[in-house]
Amino acid sequence: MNTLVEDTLKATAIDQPKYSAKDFQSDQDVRWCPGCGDYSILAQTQRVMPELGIPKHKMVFVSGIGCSSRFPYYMNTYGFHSIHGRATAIASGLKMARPDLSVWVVTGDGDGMSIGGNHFIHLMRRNIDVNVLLFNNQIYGLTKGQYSPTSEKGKITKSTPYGSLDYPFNPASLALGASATFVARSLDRDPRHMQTIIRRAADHRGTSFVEIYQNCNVFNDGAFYQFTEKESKDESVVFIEHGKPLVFGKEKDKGIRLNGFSPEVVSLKDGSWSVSDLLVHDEKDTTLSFILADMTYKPGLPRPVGIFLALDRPVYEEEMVRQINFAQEKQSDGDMAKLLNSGDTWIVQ
Amino acid sequence: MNTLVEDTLKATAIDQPKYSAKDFQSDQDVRWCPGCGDYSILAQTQRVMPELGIPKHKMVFVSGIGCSSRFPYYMNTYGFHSIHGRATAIASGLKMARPDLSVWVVTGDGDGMSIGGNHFIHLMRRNIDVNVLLFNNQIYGLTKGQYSPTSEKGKITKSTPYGSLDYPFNPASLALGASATFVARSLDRDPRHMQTIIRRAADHRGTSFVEIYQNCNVFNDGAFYQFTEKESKDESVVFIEHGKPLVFGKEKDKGIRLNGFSPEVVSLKDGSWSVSDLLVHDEKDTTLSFILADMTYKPGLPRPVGIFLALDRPVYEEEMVRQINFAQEKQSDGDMAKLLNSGDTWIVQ
Amino acid sequence: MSEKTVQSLSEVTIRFAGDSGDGMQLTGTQFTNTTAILGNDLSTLPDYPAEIRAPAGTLFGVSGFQIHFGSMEIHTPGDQCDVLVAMNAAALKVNLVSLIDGGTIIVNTDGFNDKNLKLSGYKENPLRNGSLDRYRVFEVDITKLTALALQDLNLSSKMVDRSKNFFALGMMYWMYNRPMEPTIEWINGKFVNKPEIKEANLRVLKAGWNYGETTEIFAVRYEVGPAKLAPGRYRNITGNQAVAWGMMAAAKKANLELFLGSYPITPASDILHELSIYKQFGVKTFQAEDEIAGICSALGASFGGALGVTTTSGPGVALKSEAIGLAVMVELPLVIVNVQRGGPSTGLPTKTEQSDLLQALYGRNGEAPVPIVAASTPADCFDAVFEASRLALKFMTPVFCLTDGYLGNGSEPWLIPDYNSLPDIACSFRKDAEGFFPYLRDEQTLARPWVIPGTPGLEHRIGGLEKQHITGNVSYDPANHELMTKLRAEKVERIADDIPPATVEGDDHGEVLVVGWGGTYGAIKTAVMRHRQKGHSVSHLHLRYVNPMQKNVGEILYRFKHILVPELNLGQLVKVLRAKYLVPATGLNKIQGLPFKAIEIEKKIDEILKGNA
Amino acid sequence: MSEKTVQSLSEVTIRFAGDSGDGMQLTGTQFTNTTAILGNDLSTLPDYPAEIRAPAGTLFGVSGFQIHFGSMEIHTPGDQCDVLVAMNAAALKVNLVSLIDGGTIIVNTDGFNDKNLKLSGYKENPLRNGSLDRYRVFEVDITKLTALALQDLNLSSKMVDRSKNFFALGMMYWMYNRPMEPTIEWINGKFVNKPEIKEANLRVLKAGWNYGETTEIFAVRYEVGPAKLAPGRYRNITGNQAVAWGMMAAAKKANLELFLGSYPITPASDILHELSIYKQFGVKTFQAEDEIAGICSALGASFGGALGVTTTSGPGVALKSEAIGLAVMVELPLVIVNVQRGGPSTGLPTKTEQSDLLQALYGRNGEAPVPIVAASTPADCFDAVFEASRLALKFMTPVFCLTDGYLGNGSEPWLIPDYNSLPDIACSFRKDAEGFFPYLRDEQTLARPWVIPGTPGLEHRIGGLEKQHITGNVSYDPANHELMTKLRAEKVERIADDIPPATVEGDDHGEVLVVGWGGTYGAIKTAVMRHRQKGHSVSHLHLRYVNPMQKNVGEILYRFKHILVPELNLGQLVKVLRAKYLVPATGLNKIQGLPFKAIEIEKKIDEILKGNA
Ligand SMILES: Cc1ncc(C[n+]2csc(CCOP(=O)(O)OP(=O)(O)O)c2C)c(N)n1
Ligand SMILES: Cc1ncc(C[n+]2csc(CCOP(=O)(O)OP(=O)(O)O)c2C)c(N)n1
Ligand code: SF4
Ligand code: SF4
Ligand SMILES: [Mg+2]
Ligand SMILES: [Mg+2]
Repeated sequence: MNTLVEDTLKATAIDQPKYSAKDFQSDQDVRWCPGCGDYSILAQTQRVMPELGIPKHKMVFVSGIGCSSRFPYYMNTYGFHSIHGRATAIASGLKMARPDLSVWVVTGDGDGMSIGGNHFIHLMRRNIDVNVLLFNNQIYGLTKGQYSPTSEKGKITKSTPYGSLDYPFNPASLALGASATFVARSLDRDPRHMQTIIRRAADHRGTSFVEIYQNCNVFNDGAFYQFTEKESKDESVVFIEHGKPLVFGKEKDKGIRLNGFSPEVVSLKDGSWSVSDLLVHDEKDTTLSFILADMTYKPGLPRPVGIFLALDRPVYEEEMVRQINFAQEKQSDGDMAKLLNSGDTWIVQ
Repeated sequence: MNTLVEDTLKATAIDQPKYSAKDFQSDQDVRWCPGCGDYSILAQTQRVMPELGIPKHKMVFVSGIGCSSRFPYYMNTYGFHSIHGRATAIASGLKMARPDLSVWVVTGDGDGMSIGGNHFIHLMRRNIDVNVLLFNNQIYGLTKGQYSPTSEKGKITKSTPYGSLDYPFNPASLALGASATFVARSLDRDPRHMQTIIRRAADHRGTSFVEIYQNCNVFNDGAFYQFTEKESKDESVVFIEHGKPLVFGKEKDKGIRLNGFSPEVVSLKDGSWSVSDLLVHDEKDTTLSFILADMTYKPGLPRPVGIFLALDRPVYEEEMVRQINFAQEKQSDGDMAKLLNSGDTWIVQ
Repeated sequence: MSEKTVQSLSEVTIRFAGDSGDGMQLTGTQFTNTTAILGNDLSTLPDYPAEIRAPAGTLFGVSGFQIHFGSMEIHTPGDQCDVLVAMNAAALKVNLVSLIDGGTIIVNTDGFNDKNLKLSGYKENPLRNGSLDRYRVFEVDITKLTALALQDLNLSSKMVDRSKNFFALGMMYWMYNRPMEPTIEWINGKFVNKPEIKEANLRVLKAGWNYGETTEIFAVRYEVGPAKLAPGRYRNITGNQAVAWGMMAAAKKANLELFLGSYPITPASDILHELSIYKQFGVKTFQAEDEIAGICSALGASFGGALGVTTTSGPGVALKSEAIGLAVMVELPLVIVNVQRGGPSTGLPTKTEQSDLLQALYGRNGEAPVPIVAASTPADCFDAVFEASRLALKFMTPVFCLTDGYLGNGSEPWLIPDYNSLPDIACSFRKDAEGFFPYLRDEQTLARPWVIPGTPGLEHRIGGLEKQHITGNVSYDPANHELMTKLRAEKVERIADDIPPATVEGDDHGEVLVVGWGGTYGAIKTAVMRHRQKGHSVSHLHLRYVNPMQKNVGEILYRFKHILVPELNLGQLVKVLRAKYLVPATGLNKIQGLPFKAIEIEKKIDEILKGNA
Repeated sequence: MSEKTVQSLSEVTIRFAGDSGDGMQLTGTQFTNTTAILGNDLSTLPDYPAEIRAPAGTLFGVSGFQIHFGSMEIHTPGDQCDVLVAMNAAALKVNLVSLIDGGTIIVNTDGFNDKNLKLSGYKENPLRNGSLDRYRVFEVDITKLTALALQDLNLSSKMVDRSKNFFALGMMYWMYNRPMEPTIEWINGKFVNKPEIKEANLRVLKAGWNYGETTEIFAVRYEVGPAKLAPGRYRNITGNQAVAWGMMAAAKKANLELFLGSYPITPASDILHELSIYKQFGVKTFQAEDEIAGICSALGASFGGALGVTTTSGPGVALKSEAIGLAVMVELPLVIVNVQRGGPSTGLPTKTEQSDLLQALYGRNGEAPVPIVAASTPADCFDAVFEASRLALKFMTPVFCLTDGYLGNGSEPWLIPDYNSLPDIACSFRKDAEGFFPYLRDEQTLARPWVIPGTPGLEHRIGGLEKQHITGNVSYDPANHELMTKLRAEKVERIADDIPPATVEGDDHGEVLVVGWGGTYGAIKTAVMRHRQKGHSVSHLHLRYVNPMQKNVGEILYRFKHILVPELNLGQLVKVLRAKYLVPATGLNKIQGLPFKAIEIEKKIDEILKGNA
């Protein structure tokens, strides 16, 4: 016997529609501050969704609490704006119950890394097929400007008038340390790159984690200007791509090589080093992913942006279904009446 | 004016006593199962404590809930057996309030990595000077045998009769991903090594994290036999030491070298490789620490045991005190009466 | 072989006690199953320490299992035991208080060596100093007899030692005239791959039986005839198992997938264990990283169209409370089972208590009403959780199902229900986009429609911010907030229209009404019955629903002169009754980690009847 | 310059309203501070949206600030406003309901262009269609006038736009005869490093004033004389600031370090912000990773000998509930401040409510009693949290201090207390090893000794498992558990011996007693006063303590015929009173995210007096 869910899905099935970005815009007014980086992420997401070949009624956006977590209201899909830090846990349950859905989590650096840190790391290791977009603005936006777990040390905010004391998380390293299978970073001000990454995240089987640098122009304006603005971007960012050497610089005249096991910047201009000396990225190499992610806060190194790791590993909910199928094959479908009467029973006349 | 704490400490100050291990044994009956690996950890801890030069009334052991978390009852120091997963948070507050104390956290793989995962990673990045001993038995002992976040995938337990589905955490990688400054691993069945590591943890300024493989002979007997028993230990474990090449094997005839950035086992016997080709450990290198920790679950590689990383970074509570001192120097001690009357005030006659 | 006298008993209570490692829980369970199959009514009380395996011979390491069975109706595991089987000195010391005067003690003499005596704090051997003179003591060197039975098998002494509980079991089977077959079958099945252990256990079991049969030590055997239970097929069931099965039955009946998001915690873990077995039923169990993830994953699953459930005990509920508030706001079905234990904080984790009632009612920020269904006996856990599921699905709301450690671990014979005649709780998902609004409520139940992601044209968003009536859009409008707050409260109140009225056991008016809820059922029933047998005007009202109250509860209360509310807490239901009905109800409170004894309630009723309360 | 009439008023209520980005909170705060310095009594109500900066011109982006001030005693921010300053059409639309009939509207005409009208849902321009005929409307093109004032400064249009609130402020200063100096000083200080902005704001402020002075548009100026307040030095203070200072004062008085472990949450975050400033006081503030770590770190600090405090709002309390239970068990001092907001779940995060009272009382597993102190006005938050700290230290217990969003953000003039005459709350740490036991209680208070790590010879261990009486060792003994449970309850009850009796405002007996708690104080007081002025038999009892109740509360209740309990929830205190005292108290409940208006309570009392309730 089918479950009610299966019956309902069958009864309401429609042909896959052709979408444009507009189809993914809900009827709700977008309420972010004018100029907020969230707008661009929303736009890119809405742009990528039509390409995924997934009907929008099969998509669910789950979020916690924060400016970023308002995201689901603006997507014309199913959505769940939940409580602070718990989107990953809710999405996990949803995906386990409904492996047929495309499940997305939108979270912030506070929501995902502070109060939600535990569910985050456990989701990573479990590899449930959920796509996590973390809008990292290095600040608590919604509560009006306290420092976050990704804020740089010494940050002066409402709650740290003398400067914050905590060394920040590097979300990519944290995810890798938690045995994530897909870890990437992108930028609110680089729509093309973001689209590529979101697409790759959607395609990845298992949990995909995408950190997106996002400008909060009200409480932390310019936090990423160095990496997003024309003047400085080329010299400050290295885009990592599978199978390609790590080259950067406006004139593509710099590269990253491994000195021992420490990455260092070398010039490709003065003749001592050439492209063939450079580190070549391999998305499937866990060790290399650590090395690249670890570049993040290292002085003198450009900020790595792109896909750190994209690894195949069994997907949690698929294995769950496999166990169920296995049990059902071996023991046939559960018969409740039989179970109730199984084992030691006796009859009173 | 001194605070009451300072007055009390001054009034009760005594000369530093000479201790033996016995002085650290409390009057409480130890209630672990006979044969439990916890006994050895307790004994080693009690053995190391006298050497630290810290009066025992200045020591506090804080724990969560679990078999391992009973530890504080057996230490004749101050102790706090708290609630599941929160020992790290309680210890953080205690250490911030009282930087003069030597604060230890004892936790389990469930307590520290499952419910307590978030406080764990945040403690790591903050670098509060707390020493964390995680008794990893890859099982929930106290609740009678469910799988834990460090249990190997496919584990059959009470809650996973068909085998667990989760890929396990590697605690060392998780800690490193969270920007820990001191990360180490030791074995319940190697008293000497454990003593060394505990000593080093105690000496480290900032958070030190020590994972100890611990046998739960009731619910997960033999989980680490390969790494602890005479027959297999030499071939299965590589002891990493600062400045030393990674050599292992009963006859010290094997080593670890880096092939590209992937560690591989090489033989030192057949002449193709010598000790000078091997990876040399550097406790101060964050990148290397990731590479070594990442060996943990890699098939074909020996299990790394020892200190992965020991890094100097500013200590949280010291910086906190520094900010206070700075403010007090600049503005003199807080005068409450003055504050109440500061700013915009007016007088009604 | 001597001829033994056979004496007939209508009821008897036996307590098995020994070290945590002595297998007393297993012995008790085997005795229980066999007794159940014989057709006795029964009730059990396992009682084990918080430590996994405390050092042998210590007081805190003692593990006990009490069974009360008879040819009459049995409602409690027995206030005191008639027979105490003590495997060592510590077991005797801890449990002697539970034995009736003149009761029987069977001791394993090997467990009374100097070390045992010292560890249990006896200055003298109680078997030797006359301190047990008022009991009938049978001394058996069980350890030695077990070893003898196994001597040719060449087993390790550890393994020999582990078999000795079967000797005790065999003796008790003989003494109470129970067949060994069910246990023999069980041993054969359990140790099918361990022939040595199988052989050892079988031998020792039979040796125990033969010891009773052969030796002169026991002069009398007892017979306890079957109880006059309602006809039908029975099984023995614990409360935790009944919860698991009740949920499975509810999900099946509703044609939904059952999704459990949980985190292990004593004494609730067994529900997780039980449910994880039934993969062939499509049950999905998820051991989450903590209680918060447990409930959140269940809520996510409910959003997806599963019957989402979460199981825990008090401290776990504390952690879940924020998410329960979210479930109230998003109005999705969710069942939260709390197997209550001794509090506050970690408290007495392996002991029973009823002190989480007010937490269930009020333990959330804001006005966040949640219906509460309480189970009253181990088997009743099946019906209670089934009913909780029914309400959750019909009213689109989180529902608490309260049980406790006593119910969860205790067991009783259960007249197996006919699965087909269980209530029909079919529900449906909204499919029609026409006129759809996420918070457009059913006129009768006030439930909002349940729409599963995957349904085209019904895309919508839910969340924890206040919603606009009907549309479900975020709304900060003052009047709307008041309306929605009242609608959520009203929805829960309307459940009262959907449940049967409360029924009084005994007269519907009179002197004393004893009002209870949850696991105190058996003790209250027994106490009230005893008074009624004496002709006293005492009745019993047991509340299956604590929120909302059944419609006629007020009426009932007003018809009695005295209202007594026995609870295993400092008085929680009594507060609710007083506040709601302004009746001068008084409490009888016990907070010792133990269930009520019927006699305790009986005495209190006595006092009230005599005007001394 | 025309001569203007000056009219004298005893009280007036002004509401500033505009876009979230329009700086209305700042305008309101400046007007408030100046008004306070002038010696008026006052009360304020900031009212801002949950969005940070919603798109300009939308209804949900409107931010308001109401101030009620006068030469008489002021207890509420005003039921309705006399004057509405509306910076755009949306602000008018949202706030018009708050304006009294015949009230004054000052509009920025530039905020009524087509886009504004559309965004705010006006079909026609309300300034043009006669719909405001019953009000006095003053149209001022504030935007243009601001731009004109700044035209030679070459500022960006964004910066010009940001200054226009100072124009409105200047106008209102002129109209209500307030000096500009305090604001000028504030601007000079605030923008000392931004000379351009400084200059702009100063100019625009003065331009606003001059506009009032010069143009013919305003014919009347108002004078509101100083209030007859008790003599002394005053300052204006918000509830959140008062909480922060109250904690600092308590720690200082007790000679302890203050340690705050907290996690940001609206509307409590400002306490964290305020406390993080005072490093020179040795205050340690820790922004934890979540609420659980917030409270746990505070408890750890308490164990170390600090005054550990944690601040949050309802959802945060839900997360802290397990740790509060631990604090109950380990009996360490801890103050938990809940600045309540609209619930359930995320609810209405920026709005006020009183719906967490039962959560504070019962929101934990097990019997876990926690004293509750409630603040009744913004300035009273200082005394309330000081008292909560005193009790925590004296009775070695966690204590709740309940405030709410209205109190936390609202402000009032505060007669600055003499720090030296604040109650002496000195405490001491046990130093003496002789006869020391961790749970040996003080005979009077039942508090256990506080021993700080670092004290030689007093090493001991505490924890969440049940403890043995006196020794504090882990104990599973049934009788001990009951004893300890009762001792913990008794300890909290004994607080009643340590606090002053409740006092009634008005006669101590009569027809109607209005019982309140928390931030409803001003509204109830005003309503009761109005009735008393009419000679009605109405009194007011406001509970500073909800747990335990003051000893004479029962007596007081019994002396009145009707008991009315107004609460911003569905009836929580009323449940407690009914259960405890069996009095037929009834509730007046409002749950709109807004404080009571005095008139609402006044009317309800009317109904009761007329027998229609
Ligand atoms: C349990 C709980 N604690 C605290 C809050 C308050 N809160 C809401 S969002 C937030 C942080 C938001 O930061 P982030 O996740 O970085 O999102 P952003 O607003 O920056 O996008 C906090 C502390 C809450 N809503 N619930
Ligand atoms: C809030 C809460 N949830 C669950 C539990 C039950 N519980 C106690 S210890 C434990 C896990 C113990 O595992 P671990 O930390 O590995 O310790 P071990 O016993 O293996 O040493 C659990 C689930 C609890 N006490 N409190
Ligand atoms: S506060 Fe910052 S993050 Fe939030 S909406 Fe505004 S700009 Fe964006
Ligand atoms: S259950 Fe395992 S971990 Fe716990 S005390 Fe026993 S052997 Fe040790
Ligand atoms: Mg953020
Ligand atoms: Mg463990």
